[in-house]
Amino acid sequence: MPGFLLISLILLPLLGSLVSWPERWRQRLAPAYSLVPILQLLIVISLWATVQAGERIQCSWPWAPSLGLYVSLSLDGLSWLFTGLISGVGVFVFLYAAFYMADDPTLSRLYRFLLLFNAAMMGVVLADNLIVLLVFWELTSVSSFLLIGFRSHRAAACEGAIKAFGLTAIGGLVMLFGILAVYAEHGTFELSALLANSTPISTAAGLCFLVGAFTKSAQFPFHIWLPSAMEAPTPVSAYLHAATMVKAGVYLIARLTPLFADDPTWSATVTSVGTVTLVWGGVLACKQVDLKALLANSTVSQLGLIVLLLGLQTEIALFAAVLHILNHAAFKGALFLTAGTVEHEAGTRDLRQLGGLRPLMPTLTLAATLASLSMAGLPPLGGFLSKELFYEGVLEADLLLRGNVSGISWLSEDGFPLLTILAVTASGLTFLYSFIFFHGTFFASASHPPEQPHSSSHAAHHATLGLIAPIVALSGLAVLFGLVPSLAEALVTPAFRVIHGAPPQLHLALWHGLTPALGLSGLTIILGSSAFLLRQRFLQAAREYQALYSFNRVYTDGLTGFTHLSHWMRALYMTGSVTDYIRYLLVALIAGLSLPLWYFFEEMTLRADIVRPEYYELGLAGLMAVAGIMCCRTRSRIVLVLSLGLVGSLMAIFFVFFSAPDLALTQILVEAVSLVLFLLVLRYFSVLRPRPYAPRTRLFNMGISVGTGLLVSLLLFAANVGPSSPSAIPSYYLANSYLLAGGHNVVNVILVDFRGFDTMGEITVFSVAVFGVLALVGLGVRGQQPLGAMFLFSFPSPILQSFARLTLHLMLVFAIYLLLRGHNAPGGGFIAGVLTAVALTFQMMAFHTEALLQEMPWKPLQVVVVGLLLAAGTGLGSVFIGYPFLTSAIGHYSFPLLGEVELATAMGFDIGVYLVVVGTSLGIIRAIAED
Amino acid sequence: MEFVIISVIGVLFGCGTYLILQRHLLRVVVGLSLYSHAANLALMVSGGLKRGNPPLLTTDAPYVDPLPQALVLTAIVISFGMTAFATVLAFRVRQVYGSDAVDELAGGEE
Amino acid sequence: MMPPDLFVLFVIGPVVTAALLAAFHKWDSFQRGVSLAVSLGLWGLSVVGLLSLLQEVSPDGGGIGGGIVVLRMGNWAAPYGIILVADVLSMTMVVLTMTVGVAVVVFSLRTVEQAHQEHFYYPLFFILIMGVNGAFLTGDLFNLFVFFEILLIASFALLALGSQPGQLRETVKYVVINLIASTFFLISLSVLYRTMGTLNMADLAHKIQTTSGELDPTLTILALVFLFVFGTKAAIFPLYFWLPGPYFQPSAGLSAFFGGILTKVGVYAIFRTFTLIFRHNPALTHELLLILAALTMLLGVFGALSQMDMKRILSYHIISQIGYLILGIGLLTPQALAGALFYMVPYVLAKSALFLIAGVVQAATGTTHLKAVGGLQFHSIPLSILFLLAALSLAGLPPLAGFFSKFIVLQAGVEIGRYGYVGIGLLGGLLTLASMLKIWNGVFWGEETGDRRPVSLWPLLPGIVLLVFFIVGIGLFPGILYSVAQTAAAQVADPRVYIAAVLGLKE
Amino acid sequence: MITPFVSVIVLIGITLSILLSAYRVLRGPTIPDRVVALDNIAINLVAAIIVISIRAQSALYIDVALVLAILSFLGTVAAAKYLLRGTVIDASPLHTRRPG
Amino acid sequence: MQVPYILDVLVSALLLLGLFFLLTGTFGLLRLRDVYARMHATSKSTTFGVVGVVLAALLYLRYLGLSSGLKESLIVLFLFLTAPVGAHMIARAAYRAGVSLWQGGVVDDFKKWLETNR
Amino acid sequence: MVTRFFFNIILAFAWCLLQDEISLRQMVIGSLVGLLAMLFFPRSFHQERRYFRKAALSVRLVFFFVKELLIANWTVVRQVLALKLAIRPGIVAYPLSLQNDVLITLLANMITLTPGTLSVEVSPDRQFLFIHFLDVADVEEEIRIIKDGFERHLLLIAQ
Ligand code: NA
Ligand code: NA
Repeated sequence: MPGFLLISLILLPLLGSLVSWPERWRQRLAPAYSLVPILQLLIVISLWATVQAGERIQCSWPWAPSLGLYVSLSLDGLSWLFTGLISGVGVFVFLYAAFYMADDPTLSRLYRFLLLFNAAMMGVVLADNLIVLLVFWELTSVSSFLLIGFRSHRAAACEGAIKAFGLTAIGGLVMLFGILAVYAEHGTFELSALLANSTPISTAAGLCFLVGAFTKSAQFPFHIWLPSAMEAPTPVSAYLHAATMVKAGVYLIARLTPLFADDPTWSATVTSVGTVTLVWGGVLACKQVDLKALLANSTVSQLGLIVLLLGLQTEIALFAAVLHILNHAAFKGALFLTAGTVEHEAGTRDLRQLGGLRPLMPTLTLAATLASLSMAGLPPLGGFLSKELFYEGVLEADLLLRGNVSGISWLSEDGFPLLTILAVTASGLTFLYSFIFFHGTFFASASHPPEQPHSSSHAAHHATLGLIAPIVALSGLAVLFGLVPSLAEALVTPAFRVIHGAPPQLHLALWHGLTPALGLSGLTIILGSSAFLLRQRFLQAAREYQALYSFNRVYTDGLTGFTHLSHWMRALYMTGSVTDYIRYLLVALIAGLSLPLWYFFEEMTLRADIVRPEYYELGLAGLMAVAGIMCCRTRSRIVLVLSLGLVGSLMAIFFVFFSAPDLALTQILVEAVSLVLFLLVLRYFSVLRPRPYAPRTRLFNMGISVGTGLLVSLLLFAANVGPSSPSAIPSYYLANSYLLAGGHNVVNVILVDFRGFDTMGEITVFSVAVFGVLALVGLGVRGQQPLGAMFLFSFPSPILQSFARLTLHLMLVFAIYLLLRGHNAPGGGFIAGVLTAVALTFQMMAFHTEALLQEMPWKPLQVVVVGLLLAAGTGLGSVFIGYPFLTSAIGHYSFPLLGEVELATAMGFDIGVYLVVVGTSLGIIRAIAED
Repeated sequence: MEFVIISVIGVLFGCGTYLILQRHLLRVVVGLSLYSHAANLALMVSGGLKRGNPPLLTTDAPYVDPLPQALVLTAIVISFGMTAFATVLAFRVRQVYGSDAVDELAGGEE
Repeated sequence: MMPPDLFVLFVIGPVVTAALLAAFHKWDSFQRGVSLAVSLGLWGLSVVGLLSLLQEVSPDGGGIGGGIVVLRMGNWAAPYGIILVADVLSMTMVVLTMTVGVAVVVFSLRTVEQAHQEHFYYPLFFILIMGVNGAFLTGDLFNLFVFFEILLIASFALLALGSQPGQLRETVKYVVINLIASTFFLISLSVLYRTMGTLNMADLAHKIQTTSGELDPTLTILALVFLFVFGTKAAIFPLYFWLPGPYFQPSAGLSAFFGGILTKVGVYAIFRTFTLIFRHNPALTHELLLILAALTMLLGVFGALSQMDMKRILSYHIISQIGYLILGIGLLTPQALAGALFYMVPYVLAKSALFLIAGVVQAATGTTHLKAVGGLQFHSIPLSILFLLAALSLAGLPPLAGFFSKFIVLQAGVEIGRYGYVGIGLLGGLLTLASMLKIWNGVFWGEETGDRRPVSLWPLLPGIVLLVFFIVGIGLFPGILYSVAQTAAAQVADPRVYIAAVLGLKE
Repeated sequence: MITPFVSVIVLIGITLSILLSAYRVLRGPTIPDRVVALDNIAINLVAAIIVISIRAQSALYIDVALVLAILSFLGTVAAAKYLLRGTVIDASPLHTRRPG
Repeated sequence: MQVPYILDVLVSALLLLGLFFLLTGTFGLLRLRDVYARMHATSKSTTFGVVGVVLAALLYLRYLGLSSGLKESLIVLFLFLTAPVGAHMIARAAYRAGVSLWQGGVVDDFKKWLETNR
Repeated sequence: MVTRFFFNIILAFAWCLLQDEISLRQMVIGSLVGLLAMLFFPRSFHQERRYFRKAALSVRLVFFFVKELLIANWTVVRQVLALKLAIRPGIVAYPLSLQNDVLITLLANMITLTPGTLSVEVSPDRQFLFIHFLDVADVEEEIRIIKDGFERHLLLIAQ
C-alpha cells in the first residue's frame, strides 16, 4: 500500500499530463489539472506519520534486472520534504496559473507540461535506483526545456530553453559517468544499498555527481542558464526555477552527503562552489532592473548558500541548509508570483518603469514586502531563522573548528575568517536586492515611466483575488515559519536526520541570546541598509560593468566560436568535390598500409609455385601497360575509349594464357558491348580539352596515382611472398564437378551450382542496371541536341545491311550453342546472353532501333523479368521439395532422333541468366540509343 | 608470371587513379573501368598462375584452379553492370547538369 | 521453429517481388499493394525467424543459448558452397532492416511521385532490401561482395531516381567513391584467397585458429585492407567524407533507409570480420578501431553542428553514431559487443524516424532548411511529439531506447577502464543533443514561417509511429533487447561457436 | 616435333606485330588510322589465340578466336559508325534513296 | 602427343607463312602513306595471315582428334566476310570525316559524285 | 515458307559446324535450334527461287575467288615490301550492273580482297561502286577483271 502511494505520486501527474480536454471546454476545464497537486499534497500529508517516526517506505519492481535496473522508490524524511515542496508549491502555482493565463489558449498545454515536470520531479526525489533517478532527472530537464521555450515564437525563449537544457544535460552526462563508475565499483545502482553499505565511493565518481548537481542547481559557473530561463511564463519560474527543480541538485548533494562524509575533496568542492555562487549571484542580483532577472540571480545566490551549507557538513550547517530549502521555497515562490502579478497588471517587469503600486495593490504590497524581508533575513520571519543558523555554521567552521573541517581548511587558513566575511558580504547583498525589489516595485516612483501608462489605475481593477491569494498564502508561510519555529523544525527534522544520520541536538528559536551570529545579523542590516541608501552611486557603475564580465558572454562566444570552428573545419575538408574525397580516401589507404607492409616485407619468403613468364606474355603485358598509359595521355574521346577496349581485349588474351576460356569469351563480349555503350554516349561529352591542374596539384595527383599503383602491387606481391594456407577448395570442385553436379566445365558448374548464389546476385545487379538506366533516361529533363559532329549527308551502307541480314540468325544459333553446352564446355548463360545481345545490337547498328522491334517483338524489360523469375524460381523449386535453395537435380532422358539428353535444373537457372543478360544489355543500349 | 601481372595491375591502378582524379567525367568513368580491369586481373592471380589445362574435365589433368575463374566471371559481370550504369549516369549528368567537368560538380555541402 | 530453408526468403523474396513489380511497373495499385504486403510479410517472417533462433537452446543445456541456422545454398557444404548463416546478430539486423523497410514503404505509399513509381521505385527498393539482407546473412566473403554490389547499384539507381541536377551530381560522387571501394574489396579478396585459400568466413576463422600465429602478419595486412573497404562503406574516419552529400539528396523515405540501414551494412561487416576473423592482434587492430571510433564520433558531430538544414544535420549525425558502434566493436568484450548491437537497433530506428519526419516537414513546407521553416509545433503536435521522442532517443536521453544504448556501451568501457573513450562518447552524446535541439528550435519552434502546403500530415505518420513505438518500447523494456543482444554477443564473442555451427565441427 | 618451338616463335612474332601496330595506334595521325591499327591488333590476337590452341593442344580456344573475330569486326563497325554519324545506333531509319 | 614428321613440318610452315603475312600486313600499316592505303594492307595480308594460322590449327587439331576442323573453317569464312565489310565501313567513315587521300592521289570520282548529289 | 525451310537448313548446317560433327542427330537438333531462333526473332525473308542452281553457281564462284585471292595476297606483299612506294592512289567509280544488295556486298568484298582495290562506298541508287585503287595506273585492266570475273558470276546467280 505505501508502495502504491509512492508510485501514485509519480503516476498521478504523468497520467494527468496525458489528459486532453475536448477543444470546446479546454479553457474552462484546464484548472482541473490542479487536482493533481492537491491529491499529491494529501498523499504527502498522509505519509507524515511514517516519516516522522523515522521510517522509510520502500518499494521495488524489476525493470531490466540483467542490467541492474529496478524501478525502486523510497521515501524518507529528505524525500518527504521535497515531495511536500513539490506538491505544496504546486498547488499554489497551479491555482495561480489558472488566473494568470485565464484568457491564454495555451493554458491547458502549460498545465500538461507542468504535470510532466511534476512527475519527473517526484521521480527524482523518490528514486532509489540511480538510473531511475537519472531518468527523472533528465525528464525534469526536458520538461523545463519545454516550459522555458513555452512562448516558442520568441527567440529569447528558445535560446534560454536550449541553454538550460544544454547545460543541465552536460551535468546529466557527467552524472551518468559517475553512476557507471559507482556501478563498476559496487555492482549496484540502488542508493539504499550504497548508503547501507557505507563503503566509500571514489572521489572521482562523487565529483561527477557534483557536476550534475551544480548544473541543475545553477551553481557557478553553470548559473547562467537560470536568468535566461526567465523567459518561461512566471508560474513556471516560480515553480521550477525557484522552488523545486533547481533544488534537485541540492537534493542530490544532500542525499549523497552521508556517502562523502569523510571526503575532503567533496566538501571542499561543495563549499567553495557554493560560496562563489552565493556571492556572485548576490552581486548579479543587485544589478538587475528586471524583476524576474533579479529574482533569478537571487535564486542562484540562495542556492549557493544552501550548497555552501551542505558542504560544511556540520550539524548546524546541515540543519540550516534543510531549513533554508523550506524557507526559500516559501518566500521565493511568493516573490516570483508577485513578479507575475505585477507584470500581469502593470504590463512590465522593468524596475525603472515600475513604482508606486502600493496604493493600488495594498494586499500584494504587504505580502510581497513580508516575503522580501524574509529573504533579507529580518526577524521575525522564516528567513531570519535560517540566516542565523547560517552564520552560526559559518562561524563554527571559521573560528571554532579552525580548519578541523578538513575540506574547508583552505578557507580559514591562519584563522583568517574569509568564509565569514564572504557570508556577511553576501547577506548584505541579499538585504540590498530584497529591498530594491519591494521598494522599487511598490514604494518608489518610477524612474523611467512607460510612454503609455496603461498600467497603474487600470491595474487595480484587474488584480483578481486569484492572482494575489497564492502570494498571500506563500508569504504567510514565510511568516509562519518565523513566528512558529517549531513548525519549520518539525517539517525539516526528518530530512535532517536522513542527511546527518542522527536527530538534531539544536532547537530553533527566534531568540538565541546575544550570540556572535546575532551580531553578524546586525552587521548585515547595517551594511545592507547603507548599501540600499547609497545604491544609486554604484548600481549604475555595476550595471555598466556587466558588459565586460559575463559568463553569458563566455557561453555565447563559446557557442559562436564552436560554430565558427565547425564551419571552418567543414569548409577545410568537406569541399563537395569528389576528387578531393578520393584523394583523402587514397591517401588514407596509402598511409594506413605502407607501414604494415614495410614490416611485412622484412621477413618474406618467395612462394614455390611462381610461374616463369614467356617472352610474348611479357610483350603483351607491356602493351597492356602502354594501353593504360595511353588512356591517361590521349586527348581524343574515341581514342580514350578505344584504348580502354584494347586493355580489355588484352585481358582476354591473358585469360587464354591462364587457361580460362570462359573468362576470355566473357571478357571479349563484355568489352564489345561496353565499347558500343561508350560510343553511344560519347558525343554527348565535351571534348577532352586540356585544362591542366596547377603544377602542384598535378604532382600531387601523380604522387597519389603512383602510390596507389605501387601499394596495390605491393599488396599482391605480399600475398605471393608471405605465409599462406593451402586451399582444399579447387580439388573438391575438380573431383565433384561431374560426379555430383553433372558438369564437365567446372567453372560453369561453380557458377550455376557450387556458387550459384553468387550468380543469382550477379544477375540481380545486372538487371538493376537496366532499371536504373531506364529511370535515369526516362526521368528528368530530356537531353539537349547532341554536341558532337553529325554527318547529315549520310545513308545506310547496303553492304553492312545485307551482311547484318545474313548473319543475325547464324549468330543466334551460335549463342544458343554456347548456352546449351555451357555445363560441359566454355559457354553458358552469360556468354550466350551477351552474344545474343551483340547480335541484336549489330542489327540496330546496321539499321536502327526500330528494326529491333521487328527482330524481337517484346520489351527487353519483360525478358529481364522472365529471366529473373526463372532463375529464382529454379532455385526456389528445391525449397518447395525440402532442399536448400538452388539444390540441383540432373536427369537423363531419351528422345527420338535426339538420343540421350541430359537435363539439369541448373540449366533452367542458366537460361534465366541468359534471359536477364539479353534483356539487360539490349534494354540499356536501346534506352540510350532512343534518347 | 605473377609478378609481371602484378606489375601490370599496379600500372593499371596507377593509370586508373590518375584518370579518376581528372576533371573530365568521361576520364573518371574510364578510370573506374581500368580499376575494375585491374581488380579482375588481381582476382585471377589469386589462384596462382599455374600452367595447366582449363578446368574442363573432358581434358586431362593438371587443371588450373577453377574458383578464381568463376569469381572473376562474376566480378566481370558485376563491374560491367556498374560501368554501364556509371556511363549512362555520366552522360545524363552532361545532359541535365550541362557539364561534365567534375570540379563543376562540386558543392552540395551547403 | 521456422523451417531453416525459409531463411533464404529474406534474400530471394525481395528479388522475386522486385521482378514482379518491375513487370507491372505502370500498375499503380499493384505496386503499392504488393510492396506493402511483401514488406509486412517479410517483416513478420523475420521476427518469427529471430524468435525461433532465440528459443533454441544450446545442446549442452548451458552456455550459449540461441541457435545458429546454417543454410547451404545448392546443398553444398562450406567452404565449397555458399552458406547463409542466421545467427542472432544477423537476424537482428534483418529484423531491423525489415522494420525500417516497412516504415519506409508505408511512408512511400503517400509520398512517391507517380513518375518515380513507374520508373521502378519499388523494385529498386526491394532489390536494396535484398542486398542488405544478403549482406547480413551471408557467410562467404565473396558473396558479401556480391550483395554489397547489389545494394550499391540499387542505391545508385534510387539516388538518381528523378534525374534532377542535384541528385545526379551527388550520385556521381557516391558512385565513384563506392566503385573505388568495391575495387579494393576485390583486391582484398584476391589477397585473401591467395594467402588463406578460402573465402568462407568460418573456414577462414577455423584456419586461423588451427594455425599457431604464422599467418598473423598476412592477417594484419588483410585486416587493414578490409577495414579500409568496410570503413568506406560504413563511413568511419577518415573515410566518411563522401556520405553527407549523397544522403541528403533522395526523397525522405529513401534517406531514412539509407541513413538508417545502408551504412550499417559496413558496420556489420566490420563487426563480423573483426570478431570472427581478425582478432589475432587486438592490441593493434582493435586499438586502431577505438581511435578511429573516437575521431568518427567527434568529427561527425562537429560537421553536423555547422549545418543549417535538417536533413543535412541528420546526415552528418550518421557518421557520429557510427563511431559509437565501432567503439563497441573495438572494446571487444561481450558486454561491449552486446552494447554495440543494442546501440545499433534504437539508433537505426531513431535515425530512420527522423529522416521520415524530415520528409513530413518537407511535405508540409516544401523545405527542410531551418531558416525557411518554423513553428511547426502548432502545425502538427503528433509530429512534434514523434520528433522529440526520436531525437531525444538519438541524443541518449533516458528512458528512451537510445539512453540504454549509450549506457551499455559506456558501461562496457568503464568496466575495462577505458575512461577516455567513455568521455568522448559522452561528449558526442551532448553534441548530438545540441544538434537535435537546434533542429527542434529551427523547425518546431520559432515564428511560423515557410509556406504551408495544404496537405494532411496524418497519412504520413504511421511509418514513423511504428518506429517510435519501438524506440519507446525498448526504452520501457530494455531487458528484452538486452537479452537478445547478450545472446548475440555471446555467439559472436567466441568464434568457435560460429565455426562449429558452419563447419559442423564438434568442439 | 618442331611445332611447339615454332609456335613460340610465331607467338613472339605476332606479339611484335601487335606492338608495331600499337605504334600506329599511338601515332595516328587520324582516328581512322588508329581504328585500322586496333582492328589489326585484334586480328593478330585472333591469330595468337589460334596458335596458343596449337601450343596447348586444345580446341577450346577456337571458339574464343571466333568470338574475338566477330567482336573485333563489331568494334570496327561501331567505331566507323561513330566517326560517320556521331552515334552508333540510329533511333529511326535514315533517309534512303533506294530504287523500287 | 606426337604427330607425324610431315604434319609437323607442314603445320610449322603454315604457321610461319601466316606469321609472314601478319607481319606484312603490319608493315603495310606502318609504311603506307594514308589510311586507305593502310587498309589495303590489313584487309588482305592480315586476313590471309590468320587464314594460314587457322589452316595450321585445322590440320594439327584434326590429326590429334581434338577437332574435326569444321569450326576452323567457320573462322576463315567469317574473316573473309568481315574483313572487307569492316574496311568498307572505316573507309567511308574516314572519307566523310574528312581524311583526305594522300596528296599523290590523282583521281577521285567519289568526291565528284558527292558534290553533284549533295 | 520455302525460304524459311531453306534458311533453317543453313542454320542446321551452321550448328553442325559448331558442334564439329555432321550427323543426322546434330542436323535435327540444329534445325530445332534454328527454328527456335527464327521463332523468337521472326523477320521477313525475301522470296528467293532456284536454290539449287544458285548453290551450284555459288560453289563455282568460291573456287574462282580463292584463285584470285591467292594472287591478290602475293601482289600486296610485293607492294608493301617494295622499297620504293611508287604508287598513285585514287578513288574510281565503278558502274554496277548488279542490283541485289547481298550480291553487291559479295562483289564489294571480293574486290576488297583482291589486290590494289578496296570498296569504299556504294551509291544509294546502286549505280556506282566506289573503289579505292592503290595505283590508278592499271584501273582499266582491273575494272575489266571485275566486270568479267566476279560480277559476271554474281549476275548469273542473280537471275
Ligand atoms: Na524557426
Ligand atoms: Na527556422
